[in-house]
Amino acid sequence: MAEQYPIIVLLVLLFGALFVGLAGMADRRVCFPLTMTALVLAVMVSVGILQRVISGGVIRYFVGGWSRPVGIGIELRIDTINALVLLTITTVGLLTALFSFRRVQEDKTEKTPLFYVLYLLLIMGLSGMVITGDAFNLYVLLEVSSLTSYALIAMGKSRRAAVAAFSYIIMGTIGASFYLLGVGYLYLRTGTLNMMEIHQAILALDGPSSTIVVAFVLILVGLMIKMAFFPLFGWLPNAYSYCPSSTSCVVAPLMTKVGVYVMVRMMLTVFGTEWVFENLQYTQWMVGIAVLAILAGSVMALAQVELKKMFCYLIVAEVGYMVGGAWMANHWGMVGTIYHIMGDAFMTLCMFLAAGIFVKQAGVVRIDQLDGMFRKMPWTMAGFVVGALAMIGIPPTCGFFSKLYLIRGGMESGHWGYVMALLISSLVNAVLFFRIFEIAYFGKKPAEGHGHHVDHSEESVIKEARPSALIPLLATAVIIVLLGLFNSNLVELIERSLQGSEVIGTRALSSKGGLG
Amino acid sequence: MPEVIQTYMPLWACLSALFAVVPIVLLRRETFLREGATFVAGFVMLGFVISMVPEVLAGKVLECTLIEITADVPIKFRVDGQGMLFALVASSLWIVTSLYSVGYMRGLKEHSQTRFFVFFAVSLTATMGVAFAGNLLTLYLFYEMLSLATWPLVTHHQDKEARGGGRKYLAYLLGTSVGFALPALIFCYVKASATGLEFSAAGFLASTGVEGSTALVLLLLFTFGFSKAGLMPFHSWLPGAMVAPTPVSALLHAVAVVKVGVFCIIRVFTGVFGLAFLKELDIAIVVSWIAAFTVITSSLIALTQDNLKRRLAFSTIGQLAYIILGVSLLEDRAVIGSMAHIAMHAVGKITLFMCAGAIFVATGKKYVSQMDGLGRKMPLTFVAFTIGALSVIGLPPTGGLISKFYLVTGAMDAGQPLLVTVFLVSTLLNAAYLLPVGYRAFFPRDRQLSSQPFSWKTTAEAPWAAVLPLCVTSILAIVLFVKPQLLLKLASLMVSDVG
Amino acid sequence: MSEITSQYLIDHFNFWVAVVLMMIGLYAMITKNNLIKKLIGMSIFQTAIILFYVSAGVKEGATIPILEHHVAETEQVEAGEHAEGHSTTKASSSHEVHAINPDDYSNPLPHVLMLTAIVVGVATLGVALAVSQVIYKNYGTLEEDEILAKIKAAENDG
Amino acid sequence: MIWQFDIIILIFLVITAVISLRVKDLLAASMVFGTYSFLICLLWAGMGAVDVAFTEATVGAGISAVILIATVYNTRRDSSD
Amino acid sequence: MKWVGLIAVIFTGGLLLSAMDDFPNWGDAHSPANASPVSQYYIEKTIEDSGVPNMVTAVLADYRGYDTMFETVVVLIAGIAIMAILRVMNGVPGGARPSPAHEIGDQHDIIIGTTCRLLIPVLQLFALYVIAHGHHSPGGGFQGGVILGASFILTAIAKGLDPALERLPEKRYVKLAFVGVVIYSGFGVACLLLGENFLDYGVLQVLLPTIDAAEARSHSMLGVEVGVAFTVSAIMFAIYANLASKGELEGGL
Repeated sequence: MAEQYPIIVLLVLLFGALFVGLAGMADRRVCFPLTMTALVLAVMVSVGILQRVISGGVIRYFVGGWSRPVGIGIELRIDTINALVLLTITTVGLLTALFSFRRVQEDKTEKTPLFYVLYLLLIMGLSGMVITGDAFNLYVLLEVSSLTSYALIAMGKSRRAAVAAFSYIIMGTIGASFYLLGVGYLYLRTGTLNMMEIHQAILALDGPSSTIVVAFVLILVGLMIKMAFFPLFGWLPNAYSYCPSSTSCVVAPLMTKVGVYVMVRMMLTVFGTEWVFENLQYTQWMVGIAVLAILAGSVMALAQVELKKMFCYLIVAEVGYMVGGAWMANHWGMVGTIYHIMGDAFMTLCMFLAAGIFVKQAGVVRIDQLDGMFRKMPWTMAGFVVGALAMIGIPPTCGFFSKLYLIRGGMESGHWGYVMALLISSLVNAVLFFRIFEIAYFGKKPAEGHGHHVDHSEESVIKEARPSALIPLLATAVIIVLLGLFNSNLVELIERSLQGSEVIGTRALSSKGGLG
Repeated sequence: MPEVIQTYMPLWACLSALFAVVPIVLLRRETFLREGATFVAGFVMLGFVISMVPEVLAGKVLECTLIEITADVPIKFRVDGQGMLFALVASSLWIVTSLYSVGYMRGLKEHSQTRFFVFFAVSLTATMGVAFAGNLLTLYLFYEMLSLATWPLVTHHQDKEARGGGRKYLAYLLGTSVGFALPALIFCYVKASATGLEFSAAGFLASTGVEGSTALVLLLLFTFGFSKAGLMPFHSWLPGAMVAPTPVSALLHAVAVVKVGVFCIIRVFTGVFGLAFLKELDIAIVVSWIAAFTVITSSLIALTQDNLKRRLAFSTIGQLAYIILGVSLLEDRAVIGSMAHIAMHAVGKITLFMCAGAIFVATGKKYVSQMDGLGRKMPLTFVAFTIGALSVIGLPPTGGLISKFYLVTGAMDAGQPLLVTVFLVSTLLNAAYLLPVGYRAFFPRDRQLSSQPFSWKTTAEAPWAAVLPLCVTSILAIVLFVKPQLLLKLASLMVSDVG
Repeated sequence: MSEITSQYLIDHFNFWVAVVLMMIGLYAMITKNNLIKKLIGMSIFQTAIILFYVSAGVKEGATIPILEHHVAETEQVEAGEHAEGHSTTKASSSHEVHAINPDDYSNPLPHVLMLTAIVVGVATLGVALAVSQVIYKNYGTLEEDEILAKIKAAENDG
Repeated sequence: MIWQFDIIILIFLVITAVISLRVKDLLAASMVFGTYSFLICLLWAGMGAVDVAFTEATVGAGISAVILIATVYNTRRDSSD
Repeated sequence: MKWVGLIAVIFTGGLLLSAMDDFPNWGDAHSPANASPVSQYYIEKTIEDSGVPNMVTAVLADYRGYDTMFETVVVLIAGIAIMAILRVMNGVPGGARPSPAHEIGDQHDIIIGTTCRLLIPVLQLFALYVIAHGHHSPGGGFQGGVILGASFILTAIAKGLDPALERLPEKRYVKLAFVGVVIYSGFGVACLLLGENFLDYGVLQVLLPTIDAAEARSHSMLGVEVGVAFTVSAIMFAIYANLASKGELEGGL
């Protein structure tokens, strides 16, 4: 059974969705347990996959058994990096599902089964994107995840949710179509859709081929729209801030990150870093735009008064981090990017979970409404503080270490502008979050608060979130710290994957060592 | 190489304060037990620290490696003379300050005392972590932790002023550490990750071929990055942070926070670059002059301050710059003087702060100009104040004399007569802003006040819990004059360690 | 006709038109004010991409990718015989008689891919139309500028 | 396939695409869009992609046009562009 | 916006055209795409592998059946999404403004009614033919499913939505849609349970001992096409029903 894990992780989610759809229509109460079962199983299977990959190397799974000649069937290909991202996705899915427990039931009772069907299919689409080894299959799964996320966003109660969803549909379709067109160009020149085969065909091409270059640019632009990279991020803030909390908690951490991951996959496996960095002289440009993305995201975040909007612009900045890191043509930049994909998923999750709790428990939408939150919901704030510290980059959270690796990459490859931008954005994050802390911490001064009798009155006003909301938040906070503490193990895995034969064509990443 | 002992003692010393958080939170209703927990933790920590003293004095180094947190660089604790001296000062003064804060907080019926004690304990953990940090990353980690843990203490009053002070505090500390120290740290990491960024007498940067302007920039990044040291122009958070309750000012802004800053800078000089390597590079003189400038300027500003705590804050800035100046001279005796001054100044300054707090608790007076004749009401406090002042100025019979003596002779060794003058001039200025406080208290200009006969019955001291600690520390200042050997031994250990 | 025209126009005329249609669709998606028009543009964009793919699979003189009946039958018989011999092996063996010439049939792969793309296109269109109906319900219009104006007005009010 | 025929359809395709985007009446636009789908379906049938053509005929010219018209019917028929 | 759009379009168009001279000639049988071993394999071996003359069906349902499964899921998602977005539930009124007066379809014409009565059975029969005959001629689950769905849509157009919903009520079409995907993935899981990879239909011959692997493939393909047709027909009708009635499933066009 173990060799079937790659497909089982998807099937568990798919059948979860189907059963929720069939059984949930009859009895709504089974939706949540079914969803949780499917996600728990998916997490367990992804852990199994990770273990197998670590011990046994790359897993190649040929759907339908069509293994020869390679490319007639669809291949699922899992190396260490995929397995890590897969685990991240399923874990985020599980945590958010738990968080959504009461919310969904209270929001739109009749539509609960529909929500869970879409939710599970979204997680399935994202997981499938990560593990597939076929360029066209990736498009299909991209559409699976896009369509579900359009629907989930449009389910928002806000009047503006539909408008946001519409512009997201337009942008998302342009992005996906560009990707499809890019794959078409690749197919035209290489005659195959299997990622590894495409790579071999590109290596075998005699002389430069403008088709391949255009294909790469198209795929890149398409993914840039999907991951909301500067200057194509206009759709993101509205889409993520007007949707229901339980949607934003899964869409915000995962969609952009998976976009970045697919870009990395394209660079590493499909086109190969040698081709990307040596044939195309885009490094300076891409890092330059990434710097702009970081700065723009940070500055826009400063200007926001709404909590979720602010986080959305921070996502834009974080995407800039990752794209810049990936494009530095540098070992540590790439390692930092991949590590940050995981770290940032949980950081963003933490932010949006906290924001969701604030909205739910206290009706907080704007930052200045947060006063006194430390007293009202100490545990929520504790989780939020951990996430915020990670966003700022305070050790020992994972945010610090990804910045460490990214800055190291920037220094080694001489991208000082990127290093500066990263530091400036850390400072901006510090300003942003301490502004929140300050408001949440001071609140309204207790009128005659003297002596320890205040301690009692403090507790009497506690309006803490329900456990189903609190547990995911605190679990996320713990994961953030654990990712930080065990970052060297993770980085070792990523490095092994990058340097070994798992990911082909990474020789162009300048090796470890002194400043370039 | 000194003998290395693997032990978890430094970790326990560090964590003992953190563990105290649990009983403090659990016992939040039972104030008495809650404060008891604080004391127990303090004594446990001091016990751990003292138990390591004999081994350190014997020239051994205690090490403990936790997890390898990033490629090549682990979280590591390492106890040497330098760290031991600092840990000793911090842990022993914590107990004193705890006692004092009990008196102070209760005297003023402050709110949110549990939170206060929790973050107090966390700060101490961070301070211990800095003292025992075995490499640059660990040092930075605990440095940031300290910044964050002290923020709720600084803003304890939760009013507009506290908010402003807290904002400034974080802006300066985080801004500089993320903006300057972090890039420098990562630069070191890029250059010398193979060495594990471990502090060593020869300096781990020495072998990496950093030189010229790069080295200077790096040194300045570190020096300004650890802006808890209050070197100008990044000093103004310190007076701003004086909005904190006085025990906080006392422990954190006379002992823990600022001393962590200078301690980090000393580590950078002695452990990251290495004194020999710095001499070779010939760049430390830049830092010397920045420090000298800070010494003189801050003393002059202190003269103009009427608010006692602000005056003491500026005095602190000057004294910290002394320490940095001393270490930047790169001479053995100057470095010993610097280390010793950390202790001497801590004892002296904490006395002064506690006196300022005691005066505030008893009379509600904050300004020097209001304190005419107070000496008759609070004789113990003002005697202690005077002793503390003498120690800070560097006059006998206090420990300050000894460290200043080492600093001045170190400056002479370095062949910098101008800097010797700086020391001397600033000593005069110190005297000019500190002595008048005690003088006016005992000999008010207003004849009517001074003509009243003194009697113990008319005294109105602060609660005993506030007065006792300041008496203890003032006596300690005198004891350190008589018996400075332990400190000097620890301080010179590190020089021999260095040399 | 000169060689250049032949190379750029005749040989690639399908691609030319596909690109022109894509650009028409893309332009409509970006600039049209009416949401329905945007969606029509989106559909045109997607069909143009499909046209592009299908054009890539065309072979001069080839027929549709369905085996003619008699060829199919003979093949089937042979395959059946073959399968009897090696009932479990799959397709990898060497088949001596190649009655099928690949050049006679269009490339089936792009067709398969495009079936998927068409279905994805209609799925997206349906969802987008549903969203635009909700927008109409909320704002009473489908013109982008009017919607934005109403949003702004609502923001200024509250 | 006769290439002249091919080219004529392609030219008609562009024309119908432009018309469906320029017509102000959304119902008419939907109709013209249906025509467009039908034309492109012819083209594919000509190119040998019979399955694609079949699907486009049912989905593009059929369902797409119908759901467009259904939406237009439920909202507004006129548009500003 | 116009200018931004124009610049983006010109830039993209230029980019797309810039690679044109690198393209293989139109209709070149030896272009990389057409001459690749993959497409050669499909043309040459389809019959041998499964005995299905229509290569497109074979590739769709067998070689790249994994894609097609998700394609079916996409259709399912579209239906579920439209219901999630638009469907008015809990009896809460939709709050939609009364739509402007329309002429279309207001009266149910006798001519249309009669035509439909004649047409719809033929249409449905044809749909079944298309589904079943996908192996040998153009068509298959998608096309047939759409036609089947279209027959219900035609009912709705001719007689109003309510009669159509009587024949295919909401509960039923939602169930059908899910069951379709269950059928498809069930075939895959059956292969999985019999010890082969997902969707490796060949192994299903053990269930019917009289057939060989190729026949098993052929029959399984028909099976999954039926699953596709279930989902597609149900969802096509669902999309229409929801869009035409603003999610209220009453009245309609």
